[in-house]
Amino acid sequence: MIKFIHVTKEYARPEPALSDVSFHLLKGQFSFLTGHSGSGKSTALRLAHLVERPTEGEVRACGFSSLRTSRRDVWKLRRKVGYVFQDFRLLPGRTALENVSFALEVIDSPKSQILPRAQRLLGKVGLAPKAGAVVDELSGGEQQRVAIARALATEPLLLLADEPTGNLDERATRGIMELFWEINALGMAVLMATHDLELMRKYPAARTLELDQGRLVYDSAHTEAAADNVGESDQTTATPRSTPPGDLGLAGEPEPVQHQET
Amino acid sequence: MIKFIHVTKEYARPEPALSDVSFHLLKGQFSFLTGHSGSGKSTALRLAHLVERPTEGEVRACGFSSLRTSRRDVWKLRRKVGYVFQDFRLLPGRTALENVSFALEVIDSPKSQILPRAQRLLGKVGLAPKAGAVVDELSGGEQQRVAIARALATEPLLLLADEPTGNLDERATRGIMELFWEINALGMAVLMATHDLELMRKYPAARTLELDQGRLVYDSAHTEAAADNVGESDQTTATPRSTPPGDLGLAGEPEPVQHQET
Amino acid sequence: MFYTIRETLIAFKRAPLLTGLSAAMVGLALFVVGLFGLATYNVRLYLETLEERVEVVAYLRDDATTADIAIMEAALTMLPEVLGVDFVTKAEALERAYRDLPEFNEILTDLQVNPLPASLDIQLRPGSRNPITAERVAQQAALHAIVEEVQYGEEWVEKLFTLRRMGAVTTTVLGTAFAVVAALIIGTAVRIAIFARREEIKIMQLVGARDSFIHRPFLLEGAITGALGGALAVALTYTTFWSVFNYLFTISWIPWEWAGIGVSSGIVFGVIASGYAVRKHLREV
Amino acid sequence: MFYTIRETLIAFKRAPLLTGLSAAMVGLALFVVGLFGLATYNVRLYLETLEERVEVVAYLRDDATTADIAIMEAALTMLPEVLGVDFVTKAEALERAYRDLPEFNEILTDLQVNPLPASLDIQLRPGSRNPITAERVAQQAALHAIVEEVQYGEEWVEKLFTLRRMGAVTTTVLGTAFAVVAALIIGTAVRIAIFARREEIKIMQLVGARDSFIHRPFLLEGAITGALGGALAVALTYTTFWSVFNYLFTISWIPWEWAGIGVSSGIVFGVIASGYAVRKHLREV
Ligand SMILES: Nc1ncnc2c1ncn2[C@@H]1O[C@H](COP(=O)(O)OP(=O)(O)OP(=O)(O)O)[C@@H](O)[C@H]1O
Ligand SMILES: Nc1ncnc2c1ncn2[C@@H]1O[C@H](COP(=O)(O)OP(=O)(O)OP(=O)(O)O)[C@@H](O)[C@H]1O
Ligand SMILES: [Mg+2]
Ligand SMILES: [Mg+2]
Repeated sequence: MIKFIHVTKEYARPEPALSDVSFHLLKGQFSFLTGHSGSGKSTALRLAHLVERPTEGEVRACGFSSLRTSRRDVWKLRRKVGYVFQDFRLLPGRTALENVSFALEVIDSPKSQILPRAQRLLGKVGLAPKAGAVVDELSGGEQQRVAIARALATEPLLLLADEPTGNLDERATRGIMELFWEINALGMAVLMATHDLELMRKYPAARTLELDQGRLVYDSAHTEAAADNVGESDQTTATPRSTPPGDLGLAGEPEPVQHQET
Repeated sequence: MIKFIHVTKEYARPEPALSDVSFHLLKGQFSFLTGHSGSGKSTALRLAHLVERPTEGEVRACGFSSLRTSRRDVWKLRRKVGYVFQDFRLLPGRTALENVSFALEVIDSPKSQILPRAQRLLGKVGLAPKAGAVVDELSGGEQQRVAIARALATEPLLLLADEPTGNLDERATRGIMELFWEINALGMAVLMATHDLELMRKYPAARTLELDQGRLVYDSAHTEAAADNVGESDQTTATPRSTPPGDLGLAGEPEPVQHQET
Repeated sequence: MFYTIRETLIAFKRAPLLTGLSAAMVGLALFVVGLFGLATYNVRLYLETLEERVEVVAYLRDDATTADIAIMEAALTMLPEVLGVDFVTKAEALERAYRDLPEFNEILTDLQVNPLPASLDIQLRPGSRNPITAERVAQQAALHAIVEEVQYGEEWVEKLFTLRRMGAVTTTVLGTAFAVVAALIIGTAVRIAIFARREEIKIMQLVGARDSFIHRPFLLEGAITGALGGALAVALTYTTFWSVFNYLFTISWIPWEWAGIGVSSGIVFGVIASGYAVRKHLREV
Repeated sequence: MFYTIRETLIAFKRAPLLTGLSAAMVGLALFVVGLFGLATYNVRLYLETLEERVEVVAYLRDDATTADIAIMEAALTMLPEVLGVDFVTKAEALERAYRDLPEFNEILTDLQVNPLPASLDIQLRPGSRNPITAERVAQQAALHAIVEEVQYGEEWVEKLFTLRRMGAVTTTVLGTAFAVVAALIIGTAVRIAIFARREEIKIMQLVGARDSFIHRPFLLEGAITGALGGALAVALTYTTFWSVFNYLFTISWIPWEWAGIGVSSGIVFGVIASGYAVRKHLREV
């Protein structure tokens, strides 16, 4: 689903945001991405979405490689990926329902299904009564849940979630996590950046990747491997130690790198 | 410091965001404001900042009353209050240092002190190395800490913090909370909206206010009083049951409502 | 299509100020062109009335017979460049001289016989009022035996012709300049408006919208802005025309096709400017 | 003050596109006024050369002595409306008639004596070339005994005067319209630019900035935008002037004070528009 091959990302600043990160997230796998503030979690997610390109190395996501996919084609990748942005990025001035259905329109969903599906997803994140409210007027947590509903509405193959529970209370967090697990069980891979250690402890079955100052210092899929030789070969990264729960038979199969459609 | 007197706030929607909320936050007191997503925490903070006005009732903050302070005078209140916004609200396109020093310039701080003080505060929130980075390029947690530094830089009498640790990892959260306690010990009142129950458990000495669907359902300052007769008289609200820790001798004294300067 | 229209309406509803200001800007820019068109059109009409005075005069010998004159008049009338021919008798010529040349009154009164010749005054057709055609007609007239002399005010015709050419050049230069400026203003207005919405464009891209999908509502918005601006420009120009006509002096309204062209170009520029501006923002993400 | 300048520079640095576009828009709007000014100024100059031809002619009796004529010339020269007086002898008058009125050549040649009178041609000062003054001077001249008759081409003077008045009205109307349009465009451009920065204004208010504190950088920004736009307009107008002058025909450059006024008004409008726009956004929070 996602494969980072010796990825380094440098912004204008001297210290790279990511240095030599390699990992392989398998189809249908659920993985947390953790690390201190500024350790490069969001950068990794953005790279997987091809919003940014790596300075060195290669990122592959859903069969699209950062080296071969042109800017004009990234929309094909994005249709397969749901992204919960850390800062939500909702379309201002539109209602929650419009925001979710917009994501469905963009990917040319059949018209008759758009509204019911958007409604259903808002219901799942507990926002059915707020569907008609303009997002600018929603509370922080409500906005975050709209962002989650939007990301899930398109039934993506992969969910990139950047601290999707940062503005949610415990009860809402539990609801969202259950929703993620549920959809993950149906085959959607999840890479979720979070700083909530307690949350991760509650889901020990998920894989955990830990970044520290841009380096991958821990990968629960190689508990015995030393942090610094992580990702030396595809083989090591492709073998998950912990598989997500649920009926995900396909989780163990390494995904062949598909070539980008043109 | 802050006094809510039977405050109701209705937006365009039928259900009010706050209904009949009364409480009194004393000078130098530290209080958590908790509640589920959408329960009205941010609304309460905005009312205390006079960004919004109550539909019914009165809000007093730092001697300014929502009934008597005109729009042209609110800046006087805002200079005494630090506000960590849930969505940060940093000035885009400027560096972290510029954002913090801007807040100091606004309140006419002596020019020579502005930069050193801004630097020092960025250091306190662990962002000294990022002082020169444009805020749009900072990570979520880094932006949040810039917002915190900005709110504290002006040495406010009152800090309104809206989920100030939502984007921070445990270590950073601990650092920020210690900073808040420290400054609170010097006399700054704090009203901090948060959904992090564990965090509140770590600071049992702080007062806790809990909102549920716009109603104040719990106030640790009246553990025995029923939630629905909270704030019936000034007397009840003015007597804190739990005082913040530290050397805050003045915490118990009820604050006289000062009249707004003209 | 439905999506495009709905998105465009949403944009209008969301930021009516932005849309209104852009349309106003487009309208004002086109108003400049409209005002200029109004002025140009009226100057052109005025020049045409001046041109009507361009004529070739064939002075006739005193011994010309009525029959000769009639034959010559008929021959001249048949020339394609000639609009009409007027016969002026000796008496009429004297009358005119009294009227037009008062300083000669005394001399004329002193004379026993009328020294002024009869003449045929030849008016030229609108397209033929230039030095070359006037000279050709003059030569044709001179061929007739009864003609004493032919004059066509070379100097005046030359001057008028120069004036017209200068006018045409000035109009073209100024008109082009104004049109280009209007186009630039429209483009800039639309670009600023889209700049104010760049965040939205970015979000659309992030949720997987194809570029063309993002484009379309903005293009339609540009077209509508252009159309509104064009309509506003026509309204403003008409108001100006009406005020001048009623309170200052008689002028003519420009042909409605010009107004149509103005509005259409507003639309075209709106679309082009939007397309360009959106493409620029799309490339940034 | 230091803060204001720095904030303004930051705004330019942050959104150079926005600032650049606004300045370009202001420049284009003022360019329209500049072009119009250039055209108006040159038309005015041309009309002035025509006006120089306005003169009063006093025809003298054939028995006037040189001394009488000298006295009359001196008396007329002293009138405040009179620019100069030219004496035209009978011979010179005849020469002129040959030249200017070819259709009379024959008659003139036939005459034994020169029938044309000598005259004093009186040129009027620039401000006095109107029907009323011309008539007054004519009456003054007629008082002299040696004068046979006075003429001053009433018709021509009247016509020119009407033309000038119409020109002045048209110029004023069009000029005002263009200036108003330019002002509106500037205002709109600045408002759109500030609309794009409304979030920033809100944040400033939230951290306790006084309204005047928020205002100042925007006002300065408006002034700079206006100044840049004004400079651009002058540059564009000058380029147009230069191109026309070199490739089409000789025209004159407008007085530099006009350019100065244009730039200043750009600045003033920039400041006013900014002030208004910011105030509007301030009120919203
Ligand atoms: N566009 C950018 N330009 C320059 N530097 C950037 C940019 N985006 C991120 N950075 C820097 O890269 C580092 C990693 O940022 P990133 O957003 O990936 O952190 P993060 O792990 O998501 O942190 P957080 O938990 O605070 O969101 C940070 O130091 C940040 O300042
Ligand atoms: N400007 C507004 N217009 C209309 N409704 C609003 C507005 N702001 C907030 N609301 C509504 O008022 C209620 C309370 O919102 P508020 O932001 O105070 O919640 P909160 O407790 O801060 O929630 P969270 O933890 O999610 O941030 C919500 O239902 C929200 O949708
Ligand atoms: Mg992040
Ligand atoms: Mg909130």
